[in-house]
Amino acid sequence: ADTIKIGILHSLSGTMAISETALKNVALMTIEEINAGGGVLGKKLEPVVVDPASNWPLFAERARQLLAQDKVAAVFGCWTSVSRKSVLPVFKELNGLLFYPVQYEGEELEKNVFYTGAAPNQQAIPAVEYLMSEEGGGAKRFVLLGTDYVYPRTTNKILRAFLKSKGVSDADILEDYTPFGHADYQTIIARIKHFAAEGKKTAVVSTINGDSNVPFYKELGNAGLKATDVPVVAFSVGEEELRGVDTKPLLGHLAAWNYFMSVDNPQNKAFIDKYRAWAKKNAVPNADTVVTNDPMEATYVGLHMWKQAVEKAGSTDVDKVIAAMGGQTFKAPSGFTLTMDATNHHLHKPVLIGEVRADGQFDVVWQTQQPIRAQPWSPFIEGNEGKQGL
Amino acid sequence: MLCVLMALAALPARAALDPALVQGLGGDFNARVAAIDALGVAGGDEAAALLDALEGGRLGTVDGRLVVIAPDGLRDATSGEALAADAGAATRITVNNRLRRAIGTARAALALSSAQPAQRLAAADTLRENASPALLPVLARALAAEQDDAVRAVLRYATAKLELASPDPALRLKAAQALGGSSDAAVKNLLAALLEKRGDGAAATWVEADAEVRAAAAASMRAIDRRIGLAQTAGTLFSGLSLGSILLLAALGLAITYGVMGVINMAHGELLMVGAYATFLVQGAFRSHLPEYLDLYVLAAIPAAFLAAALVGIAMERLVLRHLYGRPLESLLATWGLSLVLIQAARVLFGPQNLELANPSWMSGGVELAGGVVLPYNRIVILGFAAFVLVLIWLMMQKTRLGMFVRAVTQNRPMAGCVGVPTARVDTLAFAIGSGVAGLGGLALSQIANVGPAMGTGYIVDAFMVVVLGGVGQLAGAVWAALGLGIVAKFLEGWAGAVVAKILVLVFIIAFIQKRPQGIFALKGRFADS
Amino acid sequence: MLKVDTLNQYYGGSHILRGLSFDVPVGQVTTLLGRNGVGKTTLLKTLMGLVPAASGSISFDGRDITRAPSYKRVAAGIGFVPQGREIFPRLTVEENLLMGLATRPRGSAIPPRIFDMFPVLKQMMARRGGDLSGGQQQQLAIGRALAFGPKLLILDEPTEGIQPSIIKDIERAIRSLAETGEMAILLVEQYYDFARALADQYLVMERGEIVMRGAGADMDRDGVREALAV
Amino acid sequence: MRTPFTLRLFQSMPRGGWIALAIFAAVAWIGVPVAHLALPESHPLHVFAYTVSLLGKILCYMVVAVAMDLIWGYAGILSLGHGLFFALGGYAFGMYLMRQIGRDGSYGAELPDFMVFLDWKELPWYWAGSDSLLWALFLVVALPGLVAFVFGWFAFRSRIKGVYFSIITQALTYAAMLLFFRNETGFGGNNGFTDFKRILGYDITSPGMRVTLFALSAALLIACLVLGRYLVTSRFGRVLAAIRDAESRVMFIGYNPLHYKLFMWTLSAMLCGLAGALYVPQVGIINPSEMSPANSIEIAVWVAVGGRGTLVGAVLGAGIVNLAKSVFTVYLPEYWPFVLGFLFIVVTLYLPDGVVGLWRKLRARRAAAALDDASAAAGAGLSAAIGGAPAEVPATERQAARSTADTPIAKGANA
Amino acid sequence: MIPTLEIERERAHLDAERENQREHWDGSAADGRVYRPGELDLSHKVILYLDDITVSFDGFRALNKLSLTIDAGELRCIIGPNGAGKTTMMDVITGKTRPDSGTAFFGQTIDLTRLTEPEIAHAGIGRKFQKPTIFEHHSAFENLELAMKADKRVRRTLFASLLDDERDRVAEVLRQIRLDQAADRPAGLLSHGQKQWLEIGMLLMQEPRLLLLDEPVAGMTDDETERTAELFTSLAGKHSLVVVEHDMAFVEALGGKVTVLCEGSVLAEGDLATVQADPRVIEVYLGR
Ligand SMILES: Nc1ncnc2c1ncn2[C@@H]1O[C@H](COP(=O)(O)OP(=O)(O)OP(=O)(O)O)[C@@H](O)[C@H]1O
Ligand SMILES: Nc1ncnc2c1ncn2[C@@H]1O[C@H](COP(=O)(O)OP(=O)(O)OP(=O)(O)O)[C@@H](O)[C@H]1O
Ligand SMILES: NC(N)=O
Ligand SMILES: [Mg+2]
Ligand SMILES: [Mg+2]
Repeated sequence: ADTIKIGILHSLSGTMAISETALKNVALMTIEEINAGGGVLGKKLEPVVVDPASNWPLFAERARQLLAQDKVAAVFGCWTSVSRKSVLPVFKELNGLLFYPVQYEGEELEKNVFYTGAAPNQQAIPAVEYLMSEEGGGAKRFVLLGTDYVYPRTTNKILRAFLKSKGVSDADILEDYTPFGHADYQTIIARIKHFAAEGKKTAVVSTINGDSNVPFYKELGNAGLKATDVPVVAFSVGEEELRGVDTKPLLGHLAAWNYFMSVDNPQNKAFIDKYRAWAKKNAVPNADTVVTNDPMEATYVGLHMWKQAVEKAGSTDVDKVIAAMGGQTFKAPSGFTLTMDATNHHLHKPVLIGEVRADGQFDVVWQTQQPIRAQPWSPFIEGNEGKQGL
Repeated sequence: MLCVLMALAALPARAALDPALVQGLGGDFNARVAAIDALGVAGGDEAAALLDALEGGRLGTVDGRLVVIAPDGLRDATSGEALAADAGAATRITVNNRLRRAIGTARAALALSSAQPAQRLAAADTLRENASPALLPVLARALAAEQDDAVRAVLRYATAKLELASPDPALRLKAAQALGGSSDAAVKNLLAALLEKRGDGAAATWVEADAEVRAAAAASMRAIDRRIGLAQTAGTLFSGLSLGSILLLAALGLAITYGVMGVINMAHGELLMVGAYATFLVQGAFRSHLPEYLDLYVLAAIPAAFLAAALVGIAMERLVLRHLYGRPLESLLATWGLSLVLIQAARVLFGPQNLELANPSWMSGGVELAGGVVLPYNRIVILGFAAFVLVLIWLMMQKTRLGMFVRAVTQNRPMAGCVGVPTARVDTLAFAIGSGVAGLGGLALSQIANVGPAMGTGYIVDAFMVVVLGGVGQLAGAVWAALGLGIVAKFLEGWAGAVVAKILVLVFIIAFIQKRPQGIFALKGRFADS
Repeated sequence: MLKVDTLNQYYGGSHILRGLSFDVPVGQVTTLLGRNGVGKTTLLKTLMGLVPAASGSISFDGRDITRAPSYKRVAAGIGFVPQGREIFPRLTVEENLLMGLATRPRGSAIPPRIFDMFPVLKQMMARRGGDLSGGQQQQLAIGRALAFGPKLLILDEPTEGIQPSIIKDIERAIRSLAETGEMAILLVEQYYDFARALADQYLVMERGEIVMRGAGADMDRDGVREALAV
Repeated sequence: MRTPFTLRLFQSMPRGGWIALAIFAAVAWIGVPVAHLALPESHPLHVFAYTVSLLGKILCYMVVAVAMDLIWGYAGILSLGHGLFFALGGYAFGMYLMRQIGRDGSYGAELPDFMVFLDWKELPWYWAGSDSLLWALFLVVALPGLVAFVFGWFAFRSRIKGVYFSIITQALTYAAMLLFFRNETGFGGNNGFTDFKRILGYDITSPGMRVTLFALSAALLIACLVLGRYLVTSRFGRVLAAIRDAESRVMFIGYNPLHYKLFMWTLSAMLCGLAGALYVPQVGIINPSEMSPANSIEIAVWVAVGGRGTLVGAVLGAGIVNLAKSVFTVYLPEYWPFVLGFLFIVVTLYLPDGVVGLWRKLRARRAAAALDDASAAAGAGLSAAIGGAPAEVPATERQAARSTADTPIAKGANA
Repeated sequence: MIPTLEIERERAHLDAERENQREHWDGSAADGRVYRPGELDLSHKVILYLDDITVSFDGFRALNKLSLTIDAGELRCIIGPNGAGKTTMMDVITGKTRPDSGTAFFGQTIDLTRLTEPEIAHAGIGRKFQKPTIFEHHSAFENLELAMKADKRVRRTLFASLLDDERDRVAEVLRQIRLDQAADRPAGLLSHGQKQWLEIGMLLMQEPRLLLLDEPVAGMTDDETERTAELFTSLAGKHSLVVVEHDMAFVEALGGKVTVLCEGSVLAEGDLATVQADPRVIEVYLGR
């Protein structure tokens, strides 16, 4: 064939469309960019977009179809962990290649997957360390608040162990969960207030996912919990999510990511401009206000690294590409040069902590000097001792 | 450092700022905090201006020199002299929460000398929460000069909190007694700390040596506890009512289209969405054309949301549902299809992301009860709005002929025609009203929760539960069901957490229907069971 | 007043009404008799527009109403008492009667003569229609049709389930309504004595056709009773 | 003289039905396996693994639809919680599949990965026996059956009907979903069960296993159809339909509706459980979203599309909707909800009795055209009416005839 | 205020009385009788006892201390003004409505107030409703088949098949009710009168000991009314019948004892001529 097919497996309908549609867009944009630069191995990339519709079995079915029917060279896709878990066996069986661009709970390592999002130690732990630092407000008490599913539960388990290692007692940790789609945060906010009033400096670590964030932040604003009193750091709230929130009352609340749209450097500027232009050209709704965010950057980085690896391997053969992926570097929009770890298939990523600005963007208030290596097997979880790479 | 600050505090209020002090703002993190604190103690317009510049992100450094970044160039922060370097040369000083808090406190200290009592009150409130011991002299001075009773009361709490640590037992006693009037959990903790023992076993000594102070502290704690407990119960009740009012607004339109007309309207959630999107468009129109009246956009959105949803409802009714009366099964299928179409249409037209809808300023914030319990204005307004919509519908259904016609048509369509009711027109009108009411629900929801293409799917289950639990066709039932579920859910949530509470609420619904198989307001009578 | 011309009606494939033609003159009671299942109710439903006429025409007051929707026929002045009562079960008795005034302006009052005829309705004003006993419901259905003062009253077996004394009252009432000379009445009845007592004109239907017709006074002589027997 | 049972089973389906079933069985048991296993990939008739699992999945959905039609179409009970029974069957079998992973999981432990991760040291009691296929198969049927029986017993005894019943089934599945989302519940939380390796030691991804599962699904569907057909044509089926149309009348002639409903309800749940058990190994995942209320509503939608109360309609509906979904999410990824949405609307507007209704109508019309005089048309219309497809009857009259048979929700609405 | 008080006092009294009776029943060993459903015990030649039955709806008394007995094999007509409580009485007998107070016994031993509808039907009481209720989607044939006396438990109906004599029986009844031509039509499409007949047919298939017939000839021609009367009189003796009608000619043709209900209790009882002559009956019911 004179083209190389690339599968794009993001939900365009159902509950996850809200987050994943932008990833499909950025993947298409990156493919255009690569094609404009001459393609890969002299061939153009041809995107195959399908809609797994936020339905997990459908994810597996679509994955099988992409790999077995369309014979795509690689798949860029998934957001939720369960969607990834659902397609994994298919990728293993058919020896496919999946690039997963979203921060997740770790505890997984597969030869056929490259993880371009953050592992817990590249997001959650630095964020909490920051909150504990004097600069971050010196928090001594923590509310671990999340949506009731695996990613928040795991993250919080890791954080609890981490906090314990830092001498925070169980009495100073409040862990609370809400169901998917929970829309009424009155009780929880009251509880946080009460907890915070009981003593030392308190911070909230939020792993609330999806649609619940809007009601959560609205309630937070109206209940008068200010970031200066009880800061909230979130791991699933980025620029895209903040588009749906009136950010004025949220000034100063935090998010930890490996990229922010507000990062000021030439790569990022080019990235944003390219995306804006693409959105306009393709008549994306509200094209003039589109934003970029961390998983989008991860998708972008992933596609480029795959291209580099294919060129290094001289083939799209999965095993060869996997071998060539290790050690690939890419100057990412975050401003850092990211490296793909050969042994654990995760990117070395910088950690950035940002505070919400009135315009829905983040002010970076803290960042690591260097990209840090991922620990998909968290040392804070029993039984992971000695686990390293593949 | 404390001594330095004390010394500084003694300086006359209008003294020129010490450049060394100000330069600290350009230093490392601790130096910045110290400098801000000092500015607060020092007072004066210049200090205020500097704090403003810092918070506004207009302070930076050029080669270690502190500068103000103005639109027209850079100025030295202390001397005010213009600098040659251009604005890009300066490194902006980022302000984070910790600094912002310090700035807030410093500002409050400055505002204590404001001419406006309201500003002084706000300042005193901030200090009551955050004042550091360094500010005790500032507080004492302000208290001495203060004429306004409300401000004095707050200042006295603020001072008392600090005085609990005073070496003078008499002062501590007074403070402990004064704090009994507070309803602040933090104060309670301060008092509780006095009642603890230091050390082990027999060697243990009281943190507070004076027994009298301890007794006063214990009494004050009890008083605070009582007040907080009361406020919290009231707060939970309010959250229950508020949740109930939201459930009700989500369900009211359905109570007409389904409850009264019998259309199993799976697209009800999407009618809510239409109302919310209409609100969004109105907000946009205000932003671009009437920015000075932006706060009123919500009011303008009331007719807009109603009409938009009503029009969609009319289209649905005319094109699809009208062919399905008396075939409720089919209405389930068709409206399920309509719902898919409407969601995707919203996605294609507006994009898949959530839309931002801001509470107008008069709906932001809340009234604070004791103990940090806040009743947010948006929820209070929505509670009132729910009552308003409810009364409207009730009047429409019970007091107008249209209401009677609608009920008659659903009970016996052919016969309604045979007494002269233009059934087709009544259907359209009723469906339009039901849809419009759903639009109003969407408007209300947009002020609380997210607005996006799939927002409706989150409400459809709840809406049906409310309508059914109340007893189909029973408006009063829907009201009781919504408020009941809201309150039950909130009390359970306080006790068992949100997830378990939600499960328990569902189990409760199942159990409740066993007792009342036709809902709360079961229709009794011989026709009900045939 | 009402003129029916070669009316045909099918249910699916079965021919139920076969070219019916007749008049209902004003100021008279026209009774229609026939055994079970001959198509009487079907005819009345066709007259009311509940089932569309397959062919033929219906005109009322000189206007063609063959294709008019039910509510327009009512607005033109036709009142209907259906077989099986068909009251609105969840509306109160009062509301059921008010429904009878649907074509009248808002705020019209229920005429008191309804309560003179059926005092029980007055007692049970606030009770829901569906809770009434069978006979009470029948009375309500008649009251509802009379409420707006129709020019043509169509009744499908109105005496069904009603106690004898009230049947007598109804008989008197129908008589007096007809005698005012402003109203036409089309009455479907199985109860021969009642039909005969009221009929100015009679029609007998069999298998969708009118097989006998004549003046009410001649019913006995014509052997209508025997014709209805098997 | 009593007709023997086997003969009656045979008579319950018209000849055309048996022929169709036989063809279906031949294709599913011989055609597909041969085309998948024996023909090389390059062969035009080769059936790809993708197709086999896709069809296998749809067969499972069809079984669920038939189960739904039995309880909804014939007993008038609209369940909005059938997804729960399907998922319970899936989870019951999933437990076995998880145990079959053995030490091949990420943590190389005896326990399933998610338990290792939760620091559980041993299997919770309700996992006991889950390594035995027999026990798993027992649970697959017994678990949904038990839940349905207990729930149904209380609900039917309290005479909960119509929409009230529908809503509590929805509450039930919703509550179960939330419960299963919790990690502590012991079923893997949101991630559910995945990464299955084998059944009875055989590799789950092997072509042979794939074809076996497919053939089993086809067998289950055939069994369901025959059983369903028998049930609805038996006197039991007529009593059930009578309960649907006029429950109180049935009581006055001496049948106890509680027992009838409960039997059908429990049986329907068990069939769902079986379907779920075959579904899980074929799609490779089971997670709590299978219990989401929307999933259960969709099952009802399949049945409605195909034509309620016909069994065949349920099969067609499930097939059409799911195939359409599978096809259009590939070819029209951003617009498929429009296609599906309009499909539902068009079906309701123009095919009031679903796809099957259309077919019957066409057949009636063809019969009418064959005899070309008016009386023949009459005959056809009549036979259509008698055949239970009153499509030829004018709309208002049809409504009248249906009024007492209105769906439960309608009854709720009019009650 | 006062009336409600009175009602309440009365209700308390009734409750107490009922409690007393309960005690009495529970001491079943004392009089050697078993008050449980079982074989119909007609040892006293009485098939139905209603004693002191009161039913009220939101304070309105539809039945007011109604007492009535029906002998085995009797054909009893019940007449009375619209709203007198005739249908409500049948509701009580068949278990559809639970009385506020009073007792209802079927034979000597079966306490109807404690049984469910199917149990009552099973014990041998059949009913025809005032508004014909049949299974509209089933054919006339199937309607009769379902009503047929048989074991009506799930496990039997699952495997039941129609025996030849059962088929004959259905055919015979179809002829009797003149629906043999319409045997396969969905019953919902029958005319009103045909539905009435079908429901009577269902009752015949059920072969109950006691038939309750609520206005069976409403909507029938005079000729058919006569035939119905013949049918009922032929059934009497073997079965017991309670017929509610407003058609005096029909009541006369039946020829049984007549009970007049009014405002929830018995106003008069006797043969038709006596009752028709009773001025109170003329006043409230027959009219002049
Ligand atoms: N919807 C329908 N579809 C098909 N046939 C019908 C329908 N409704 C009635 N019929 C048939 O049409 C014939 C006429 O019915 P109709 O109700 O008009 O009779 P009727 O003269 O009013 O009888 P009755 O005196 O019993 O009320 C009957 O044979 C009946 O079975
Ligand atoms: N559920 C109820 N709620 C209120 N009133 C009721 C209810 N059921 C019956 N009634 C009233 O009880 C009285 C007795 O009704 P019932 O149907 O028993 O009368 P009936 O003797 O059968 O009359 P008919 O001869 O008209 O059929 C009527 O006045 C009726 O309105
Ligand atoms: N991996 C996540 N964010 O679910
Ligand atoms: Mg008739
Ligand atoms: Mg009666």
